[in-house]
Formats: sequence, C-alpha cells, structure tokens
Amino acid sequence: MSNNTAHGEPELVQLLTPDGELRDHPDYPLEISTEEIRGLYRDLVLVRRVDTEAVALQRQGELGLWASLLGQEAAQIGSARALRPQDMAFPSYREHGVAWARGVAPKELLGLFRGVTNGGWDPAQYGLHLYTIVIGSQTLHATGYAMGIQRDGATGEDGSAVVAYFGDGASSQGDTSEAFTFAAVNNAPVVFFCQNNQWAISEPPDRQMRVPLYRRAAGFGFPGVRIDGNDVLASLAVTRKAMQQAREGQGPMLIEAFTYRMGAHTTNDDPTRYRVPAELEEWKAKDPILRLRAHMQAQGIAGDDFFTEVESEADRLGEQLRAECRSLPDPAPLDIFHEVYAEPNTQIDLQRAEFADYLASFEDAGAEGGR
Amino acid sequence: MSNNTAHGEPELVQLLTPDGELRDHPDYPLEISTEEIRGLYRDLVLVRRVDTEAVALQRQGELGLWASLLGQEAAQIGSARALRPQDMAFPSYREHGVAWARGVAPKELLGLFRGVTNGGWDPAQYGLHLYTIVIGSQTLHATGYAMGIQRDGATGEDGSAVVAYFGDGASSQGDTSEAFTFAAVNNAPVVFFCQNNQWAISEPPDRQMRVPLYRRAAGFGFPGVRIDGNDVLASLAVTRKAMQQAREGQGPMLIEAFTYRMGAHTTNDDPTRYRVPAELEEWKAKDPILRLRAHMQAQGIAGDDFFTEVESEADRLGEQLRAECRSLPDPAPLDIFHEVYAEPNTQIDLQRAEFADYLASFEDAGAEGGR
Amino acid sequence: MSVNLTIGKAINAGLRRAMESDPKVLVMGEDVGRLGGVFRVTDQLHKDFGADRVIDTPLAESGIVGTAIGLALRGYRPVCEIQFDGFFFPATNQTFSQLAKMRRRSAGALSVPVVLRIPYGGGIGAVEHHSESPEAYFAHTAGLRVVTVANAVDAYWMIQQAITSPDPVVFFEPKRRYYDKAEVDTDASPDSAAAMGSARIARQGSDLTLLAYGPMVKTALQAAEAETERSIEVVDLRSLAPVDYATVEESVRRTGRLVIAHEAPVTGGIGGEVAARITESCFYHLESPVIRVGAFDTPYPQSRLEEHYLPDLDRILDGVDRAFTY
Amino acid sequence: MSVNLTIGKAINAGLRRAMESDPKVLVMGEDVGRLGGVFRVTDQLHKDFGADRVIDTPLAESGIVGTAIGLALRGYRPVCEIQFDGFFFPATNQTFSQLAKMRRRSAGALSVPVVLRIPYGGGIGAVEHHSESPEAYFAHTAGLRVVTVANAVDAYWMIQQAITSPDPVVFFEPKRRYYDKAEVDTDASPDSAAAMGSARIARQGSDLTLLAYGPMVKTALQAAEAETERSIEVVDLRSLAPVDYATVEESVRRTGRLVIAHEAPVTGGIGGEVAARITESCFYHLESPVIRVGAFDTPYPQSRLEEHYLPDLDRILDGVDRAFTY
Ligand SMILES: Cc1ncc(C[n+]2csc(CCOP(=O)(O)OP(=O)(O)O)c2C)c(N)n1
Ligand SMILES: Cc1ncc(C[n+]2csc(CCOP(=O)(O)OP(=O)(O)O)c2C)c(N)n1
Ligand SMILES: [Mg+2]
Ligand SMILES: [Mg+2]
Repeated sequence: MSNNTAHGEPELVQLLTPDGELRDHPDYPLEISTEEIRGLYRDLVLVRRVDTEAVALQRQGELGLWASLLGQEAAQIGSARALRPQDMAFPSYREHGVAWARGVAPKELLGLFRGVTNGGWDPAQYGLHLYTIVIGSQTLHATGYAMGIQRDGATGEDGSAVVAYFGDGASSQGDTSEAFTFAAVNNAPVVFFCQNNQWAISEPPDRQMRVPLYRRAAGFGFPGVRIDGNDVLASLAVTRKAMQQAREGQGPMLIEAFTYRMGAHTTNDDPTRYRVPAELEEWKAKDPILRLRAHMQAQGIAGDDFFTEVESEADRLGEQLRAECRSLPDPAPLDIFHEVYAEPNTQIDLQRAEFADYLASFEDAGAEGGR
Repeated sequence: MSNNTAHGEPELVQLLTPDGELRDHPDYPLEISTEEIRGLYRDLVLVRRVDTEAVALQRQGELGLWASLLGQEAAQIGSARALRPQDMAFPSYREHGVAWARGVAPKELLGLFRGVTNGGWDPAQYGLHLYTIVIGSQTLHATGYAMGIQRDGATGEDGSAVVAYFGDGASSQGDTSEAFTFAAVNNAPVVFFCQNNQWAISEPPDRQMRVPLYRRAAGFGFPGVRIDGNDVLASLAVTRKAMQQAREGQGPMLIEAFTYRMGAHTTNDDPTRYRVPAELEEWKAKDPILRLRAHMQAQGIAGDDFFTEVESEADRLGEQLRAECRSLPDPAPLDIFHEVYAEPNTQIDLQRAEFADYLASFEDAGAEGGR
Repeated sequence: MSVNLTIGKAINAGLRRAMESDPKVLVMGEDVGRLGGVFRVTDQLHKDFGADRVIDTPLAESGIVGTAIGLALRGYRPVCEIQFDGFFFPATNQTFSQLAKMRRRSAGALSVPVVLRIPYGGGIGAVEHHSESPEAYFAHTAGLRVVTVANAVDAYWMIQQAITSPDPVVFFEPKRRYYDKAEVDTDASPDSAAAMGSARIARQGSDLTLLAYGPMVKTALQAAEAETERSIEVVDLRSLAPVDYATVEESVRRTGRLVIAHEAPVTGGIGGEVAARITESCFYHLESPVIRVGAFDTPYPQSRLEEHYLPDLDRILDGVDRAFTY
Repeated sequence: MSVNLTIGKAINAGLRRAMESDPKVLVMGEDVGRLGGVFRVTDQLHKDFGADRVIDTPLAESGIVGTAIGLALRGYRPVCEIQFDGFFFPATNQTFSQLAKMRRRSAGALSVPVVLRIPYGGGIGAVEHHSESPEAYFAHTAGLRVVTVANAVDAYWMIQQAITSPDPVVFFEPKRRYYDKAEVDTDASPDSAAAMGSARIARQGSDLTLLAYGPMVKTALQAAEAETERSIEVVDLRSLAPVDYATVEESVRRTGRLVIAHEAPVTGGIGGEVAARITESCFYHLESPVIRVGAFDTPYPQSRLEEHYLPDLDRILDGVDRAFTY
C-alpha cells in the first residue's frame, strides 16, 4: 500500500534562520530585549547540560531511565518562557526545558527517573503539572483545567491560560482528539503545543498522520500553525500570542513545533535500528543553540565573556546535579501506602500495619536478617 | 462562556431541491434510470413504514425499545443503494434504511429491540455488520475491515470498499478520530458516513463541534463533503463516487449528511424537554419522500397507480411485520451459554450443566413450579 | 423535613444540596443539562445552577473523566454522570491510570475529588451494554473508593458524602431500583448519616448471613422473608472498596454461614474477594464454605433471557440451601 | 531441533512459525516493525514478512484493538502487541465490550480470533505504568480467554495455540522473565504440547500447594526449594480464564493447604477467585484457609520500592508459614 503522506513544505513560522538571521513575520512581531535574548541562550545551554548530565547519570546506573530533550530545547524554552506565573503547563515526559523555565529544580526531575518518586514537585507552586507518561492523557487534564479557569472568571488580559505539551505520536491517541473537541466547544483557554520531533519511538510521522499536524486544528474549529521548533524566538512569539488570545477569550490554538529528536527515544532505545545517520546530520545544521549564538554574535548582543560564563555556569550546574542525584533520598518502604487515599482507609491502613509488623519481624530476627 | 459555533451555511451538495427540482453538480453527475428512481421512492416509503410500525409495536409492548430513522430515510437509502454486494457496511443502531437496502428482512432488526437476540443476521450474507451500540466503536471495525480488503488485494475498479455509519454525537468519541487516523495513514478503502441529524439525544451539534463536521476530514488528510441528507439522489451520487474512489485506491472520505431526526432519540426519549416544535416544522418542509415524489410527478416518472401500489405494498409490509414480530421465537434459557466461546470451555460448560440441572429441578418439582 | 423520595430523586436532592453548599461542585456528562439525564437524576439542576455548573459534555467518556480531572486540579468537585454502565469503558484509562493514581504519585500534593456516577445493573429489559455490573474492575483498582446504594436514604446521604470526600469515588446507582421509595429526612444534619464506608445490617437473623449490595439488596431481603425455616441476616455492603469487614465478620461469626449475591458474573466478582477474606478471618466460625450467587460467566444476554441470567429469589434460596448442605 | 531460547525469543519463534503456516496471521502494534518491538519480541518479522503483515500502527491502543477486530471480521488473525501493561487501558472498550462479546452476540456468525500480547508485571525498575498486573480485569470479562507463561517452552507453544484459537486470547508475557532460558524443541508436533487451558504441576510436593503464574512461578519454585521443613508442590496456573480447577483441586486434596501468589494487588485479584472456588470444592480437605500473597492495594510505587511491593521469596514463605499456623 502506498502511503500518500505528502509532507510537503508547509508554511512554517520562522523568526530566526539556522544562520542566525532575524526574519520579520507579519502575524508574530517580536518584542524582546537583549537581556531576554541572553536569558534564552542561557536557558538553552543549561537545559542541554542538564540533559547531557542525566544521560550520563543513567549510563552510570544512577537513573533507571532518561528521556532526552536534545534538539528540542528551543521549542520548550521558547514556549515556556512565553508563560506567565499564573499560567499552567501540562507536560508529557520529555519537557525538561519547560520544567526548567517554570523554575523546577533539575534534581526534582531526576526523582521520577531514578525511581525515588513518581512525581517530584508541587504543581501549584511552579505552574507545572507532573509529567504524564500515558500518551495523550494530559491533553484532557489541561483542557479541564482551562475550563476551570473560565469558571473562575480568571480570563481576560491579565488572566490565565493553559498549555498542553504532547508529541507527534500523541496526536493519534483518541484523548488528544477529544481534548480538541472539548476545548473547541468550550472555547477553553488552552494552547496545544505539539513537538513534532519526527519520531514516536521508531515510527516516523507518516505512521501517525497523512498531512501536517497543524492542519488538524482547523477541522476542530480553531487555528493551527506550524513553527520552526528549533527557533526559540518563533516558539516564544507564537506561544505568547496564542496564550494571550486564549486568555482573552479567543479559545484554543494548536502550535506544531517542527523539530527533531536528536537522541534516542529514551536511554533504553537503540535508534540505529530504525533511522539513518544522514537525517541527524541534516538536523545538526539547524541546531537551536548555534543559531541563537550566531545571531547574538552578529548583533553584538553578547561577547565571548558571556558565552564563557554560561559555559562555566553549565559546568557548575552539571557538577551540582551529579551530587544532588546521588543524594536524593530513597523512599521508605512504608511510603508505599502514603497518600493512596486522603481519608483513613481500613483496607490500606490494615495492610500498612501488617507490613510494618512484617518488616519489624526481620529486625527482631537480628543480625541473621530473617530467613 | 460564549460558544462561537459559527455553523453558517457551508457548501452542501444537493441534487434535488425540497421542491423536487433537479440541480446539476459538477463533481457529482447523476446517472440514474427512472426505474432506479422508482426503486428509491419505494425504498423510502417502505422503510418509513417499517419504522412507523416498529414505533407502534414498541408502544404496544412488543419491543423494548426502538430508535426511529424518521427523517433520515434519504441519507440511508441513497448511501446504501450506492453499495455493491461485495462492499461492507458498518452501521450504528439507527440504520434501518441501510439494513433494508442490504436485504436484511425488517423482522431481523426487531430481534435486537424485542430482546430476543443481540444481533440477528449473518453479516457476511448481507454485507452489513451487526448494529453497534457503543458510540463510535464500529468506525474502527470498519477501518480494520478495509485494511483487510487491501491485504486481500480486493481493491480496484471491481473491488470492495467499506462504509462506516455514525452520528454527529459520535464524532466526539476518541474512537472515531482514531479511525480517521488509521484510515488516513493506511489509505484504507473506507467511507465515513455521518448522519448529522442535529441531535445526540438532547445535545445539539454545538456541544460536539465548533465548525461543520465535514471539515474535520481535511485535518486528517482526506476529503470531506457535506450533502443534503434529505436528498436521496445526492446521497446516492456522492456515496457512489466516494466508494468508487476508495475501491480504486484513493483512500478514505468523509460524507456529512445534513439531516434531521424527526422523532425522539428512541422510544424512551421525550424530546419536548429540549427542543422547540418550530425546528420540526422547518424540517418537515424538507421531507425526503415528498421531494422525490414531487420530482417524479413533475417529470412523469410515475403516475398515481405507482404511488398507490407502493402505499399498499407498505400496508402489506406493515401487517406482515406485526405478525412476524409477535412470532419471533423467544430464546431458550440455555442460550445464555451459546457461542460465548467457540472452543469447549470448562468454566462455561460447567455453569451450563449446573444451570440445566437447576432448571430441571423446577420441572421435577412438578405442577407446584418449584418453591 | 421528611419526604418520600425515590432513589433517583434522592440522588437529585443530594446533588442539589451539595451544589448549594459548595459552589465548586459541578455536574457534567451527556444529556445532564436540559434533559436532566436519561434517568432524570439531574433534573432541574441545569435550570437552577446554569450551564457552567451543569455541563452537557461532548459524547466522549474519556473526555468527561479527563476534563473532570483537570477541573478537580483547578479546585472544582466534578460529579460526572456516565450514562450507562456499558459506556464507562472508554474512560478506563483516565479513571484507572490517572484519576486513581493522582494523589499518591504526587505524594499528596494533588487532590482529585471527582465523583463518577454510574447507573448499573440489569433487569430493565434494555438492549446490549445497558445492564452491566462492572464494579469488580473498580474495586480492584487502588486509589478509588467504590460505593453503591440500595435505598433512598443512603442515596441521599452517600452522594453527598461522595462529593465531600477528598478521594475519587465511584458511585454506582442501581438503575432498576431508581423508582423505589423511602422516607428521607432531607434536613437532618450530615453527621446523623452513617459513614460512607460502613456496611449496614439490613435485616437481623441468626442462621446465615446473606450479603448483597445495590440492586440485589431488595432481592436478598425478599429471599430472607421467603425463607421460613431459617433465620437469615441480610447485610447491605454499601462500600465495595474498602469493604467494612468488621461488620461482615461480626455477622458471620454469629451465624456461621455466608451467602453472597450480586448481579455481576460470579467469576472475578466482588463475592470471590469477600469469600476469600472472610474464609481467612473466620475460618473456625464457618460451618460451610461461602456460597456465591451471581450471574453466569457470559456476556449479558438479550433481555428476554435476563431473568434467567440474573440471580433472583429462587437462585438465592438455592444458594442458601447449598450452604446448609455442608 | 532443540534450541536454547529465552522466553522473548521463544515467543518470536512461535510468532514466526504461526506466520509461516497461516498467511492470515498478522502482527500489529506500536514499534513492532523495524524496531522489532521495545522488547524485540517481533524482531526480524517485519523484514521477513513485510509491512502488510507486520504493521506499525498509529499510537492508539483503542485503534489497534478496534482495527484488529475489523481485520478479524475480514478473516485475518491479528496478533496485537500492547507495548506495556499500563497502556492497555485506552483499549478497554474495544476489548471488553466489542472483542469479548462479538461471537455470542452474533450467535456464532462472527469469529474474532484476535490475540492481545501484553508484557506485564514489575521488577524491572521501570517508571510508572510499566509494571502493572491487570490480568484480573480480563479474567472477569466473559468471552475472553486469558493465559500467561512462565517458561520458554510454554511461551513457544502457547503463543501458537493462542493464535490458532478461534476465541480471542489475552496473552500475558512476564516481562521480567523475558531473558529466562530453556531448551525448546521447535520442530516438535503441535500435538505434543499441553493444552493451552491446562495448569501444570511445576514441582511435586505433599504438604502444601503453592499456586502461581507468569513471573511468580520462578519465585514460587525458589521458595519451595528454600523451604526445607515442608514439601511444597508448585502449580503453574498458565490459564487464568478458564482456570483448570481439576488440576488445582487434585493437588489441594492431596496437600490440604493452598497458598496463592501473584504480583497483582491482593484485593480483587485472581487469588481471591481461586481461593473462593477451591474453598467451596475442597471444603473438607482444607486444613487451613487459602492464603494469598500479592502486592498491596496501592498504585504500583516508584521503582525503588518495588522490591517491597511485590511478593518475594520471603513474603511467600511467610504465607506458607501462615498456612501452617491453622
Ligand atoms: C498510551 C500509551 N501507549 C504507549 C506508550 C509507550 N510510549 C512511550 S513514548 C511513545 C512514543 C511517543 O511519541 P511522541 O508522542 O511523538 O512523543 P516523543 O517521545 O517523540 O516525545 C510510546 C509509544 C505510552 N507511554 N502510552
Ligand atoms: C460510548 C457511548 N456513550 C453513550 C451512549 C449513550 N447514547 C446512545 S445514543 C447517544 C447519542 C448519539 O448521538 P449521535 O451520534 O448523534 O447519533 P444519533 O442517535 O443522533 O443517531 C448516546 C449518548 C452510547 N451508546 N455509547
Ligand atoms: Mg515524537
Ligand atoms: Mg445525531
């Protein structure tokens, strides 16, 4: 069967070319200070370092798994820096850049992958929900949360909106389409941000869709746009506008950030089984950090000392993260029963008590360590 | 919250106006004999009679429930008469007109609603799958079946294709969107035929969608078209073309038949709670049967004797159906265990044996009838 | 004020009271608005509380539960109606993998006080997928509380308790008993109501404990009345997760025999779990094995067969007889 | 030819043989193609049988099972891989309400010989949703057959039996045992294999029957070896629906005691059902109540806790001890 996937070259919003040149876009004018640009650069470099460290920590056995964001830094940092404190983001499991921008300390992310927690941070504190692993599920949570914002009357110019992150693969999941429907008919203030990183584990987008994803939105009755996902400025400008429109009552929008997963799906994955090195080379030329640096250098936005300083900040961050990872506290056995229910629950309480006794019996058994 | 539903008046394929005038459509030329037109008229009248009788039978307690197709005859007859014997249709639960056109005897439909069967006919014999009640589920079965046709190499000009019927409400269900995705990426020979009858029980389409449904298809990468669902000729012509394109390898298509549910959702429903009579009046003027009759009369395609004969055929059919309904055999208690599994199954076999003993114990107890 | 209410109207009254006392309580589902739900359990709520609090959702159960989770994360207390038992399944992922786990995975940072109302069970002559008894799936899912009611008084109070509970609660409504009536003192203090997790001795007896819940409680009571030779105690379980074993055990230790009746297929049903637990905790008190009476291990049949498929008075008494043959 | 195969490779070999002998057999799922599945169970099949028979599906489990039903209705025999246990749930409706009921509702006119392969269970240090043991949900669903394997020999034969079965079969694969090896005679006649529905005495003993299935069989065997004072018989259940009660009862009548171990939470698990049934059928033979050892009734915890959460050798032996205190 021939798959007429027809992924031509659709319109793609790009403000910063791979060579570091700025391009104006009529719909997405960029208002940004040089200070902010330096901030974005720093973000990109630091989250990439967090990622590199985490991959290394996994190799050393300190983490059970890691899902690398390599290549997707711009999509994440740009969009997350477009958020306000009162906004809420619902990530999938690869949004380390989003977490960074929302102020979640990197070590908090490691907990899940080290297996010492299933979550790690308080979503209300950071405006970032916990990672969601079952593909697509969070798109509905985000939509419901946005419906709550409407009911709170917390919309308007200074109001709140929601962003839901998901992947190209996730677009196939029924939940994602249902989220589009609920968001559309409720005119909910939610922005759907898809990082189309060209892969869902081993499957390319033509296994998930026949036409570019951003067009899906129109069929549900809201606008969709494709952006250069390796362009942090496009990601920032387009997300900012989408969030503002959502806050102001114009309803949902879909942003498809066209990017690339430079690493393996996770540290468990072996991409050599399904993709050719040439593809990587092509995308290396579009690297999000290099192009911003080129731009900053060309425009004199920062000098070598700045870049050196960011580099050493990254070194310090890496060092700190390695130490923090190793000292993440292990959970205690009885944590199994912790917060399963808010109210006392006879079933759980009994099992906890019995298990405590059981554990104590080993201690009683003394140095022999039980059976 | 304001719902910007914006259901304007989108392009709608109409070949026969409510007044019975023929209109040419560049994309959907009509090739039809007067004999066929008479056949369509007969179909429309007879399925409406089947429906009327079934509603009455429910009122008399002979059926537990009935889902009336009143108003949707043209959408169903037109589309189903576009099918070939080797095609396969997957209905929802209101497709009595489709069943009629596929050759399923009306009494077979009654079994499900009388509660004597859960199905009633052999799908292979008629090219019509059983009714599916869980909304949206059949769209995936249809798509999988179409993928089977591809694998059989049974496509091509003389090949087979599939049609999946569903409602406006069903468009919200995740399964329906997943079916669109599977059909699109596999280029499967399946036509999605939505009868947008303006209601999903008590909910109008603005609770399900924000823009006309036919546009949903483009977002998944295949064509969508809205037709006048009360125009049997449009339904026939457009479905014929869609099925032929599907057979010939051009992939799926979505047809939205814009029509109206003239009756209650089912005999259990009370639509006065949620809709105004004026709406009904408006749609009465668009009746599918009246307009075909007007056309036939104006064009001299049939005379009074024809219409009288169809009427008396309907009378005979109604009478027959009433008799058949009452004589549908009740299932035997041990049918509970019938064909749960194809292979012998210790669990079921034991329960069947025990239950047979239990039933026999009442008979043994003789005239007192057990306890 | 004591009023004579059907179970359906009692739930309606309970929903209304909950919505009045807490503006965060929302009702959502298919046709819950102007129609008032296919069983009219949300009747008039849309008119009185408006479309923002009584939400006619798109026809998508995963979407209903998924957005309810989001609303709960924003501080709301959504009460979702799943139109019929058989239409819950598209929402399984959101319920089992998201709703049930949210609190623990966040170590308590997140609370999702969602209530799922599910009319369940058979006996109403319906077509396929309208008569299922899926409660065992839920009771096997950690993180959910699962309750059901058998009379209007419990219906009125327990729906309110479910809504105020900080934990997600699956609230099963015995659809074929929706029209059963009882006197309900709707003005009583919530404190006067029994705890949601507790079982109830519905009828006292000394020779055998007959345990039932939801729609089967009425049948069980009828069976107990019909049984003239032995004195049958009837326990209405009410909470299916957690089970109030203290009450069940106390009863079984007194009677020495236990029969469990439910509409769900026997294999893998609630009865097996209770039987296993009670056998372990009351081993020396049981004079016979626990006997289970339920539906057969087949799909729910066409409605003309349901009287044979579902346990009825005779099948329950047959189970009672069997318990006395040991 | 006898080959030393891991469980994963044995399933792969079984799939290959099934695909060779019946052109209607298809493999479908996420990443089953060029990648060969995340556990490589479908390794090389894409290369050898092509993309029409080894289908990389969109990322949508309901879609996988739903289209598999359609393919089966067209005469195919789809073997669906659900990538991990925790990702099955979006497919619940298609599996429980459609797949399981299709044959009976059509009075046998329709056959849907679909196999769902589900790698299940914990112990691999994974993140959330990758370590679930959802088998009890399936065993409570009439119309499905549910099996699991504990060694490469059974893996090789049972996957083929599942594929040739005209009934839908849910095939649970013990993911943490994927790399356990055994000698498999891959050329033997299919008739030489034990029936798919039968339990297996994995170790003979006389004092207590220890029943396990899937990943727990190995742990059970280790516990039996470690237990030096009593003679433990280990039964590998293999088929969870229907259960081969003849074999279990015969064993229990001999030993007089039964302990059941599984990874799933105890409450509502397979163990409760088996305990209830065996207590009824072997009431006078049991010298103690049936003891169950399983996971706690909590969501699967973060992986650093899983060694405490899952039953291990010590917990099983504790259960054995308890069985002897009666
Ligand atoms: C419902 C569900 N099915 C399967 C998986 C296993 N899985 C994890 S990630 C993944 C691919 C996701 O692809 P995409 O949405 O493109 O996100 P990406 O990994 O590229 O960021 C799959 C299949 C899952 N987590 N959830
Ligand atoms: C999954 C599911 N949820 C709910 C229902 C209950 N229900 C039956 S018909 C219906 C409305 C369907 O509307 P639509 O798809 O427009 O079809 P129509 O009845 O108008 O033909 C609902 C909600 C169902 N059958 N399945
Ligand atoms: Mg991706
Ligand atoms: Mg409709």
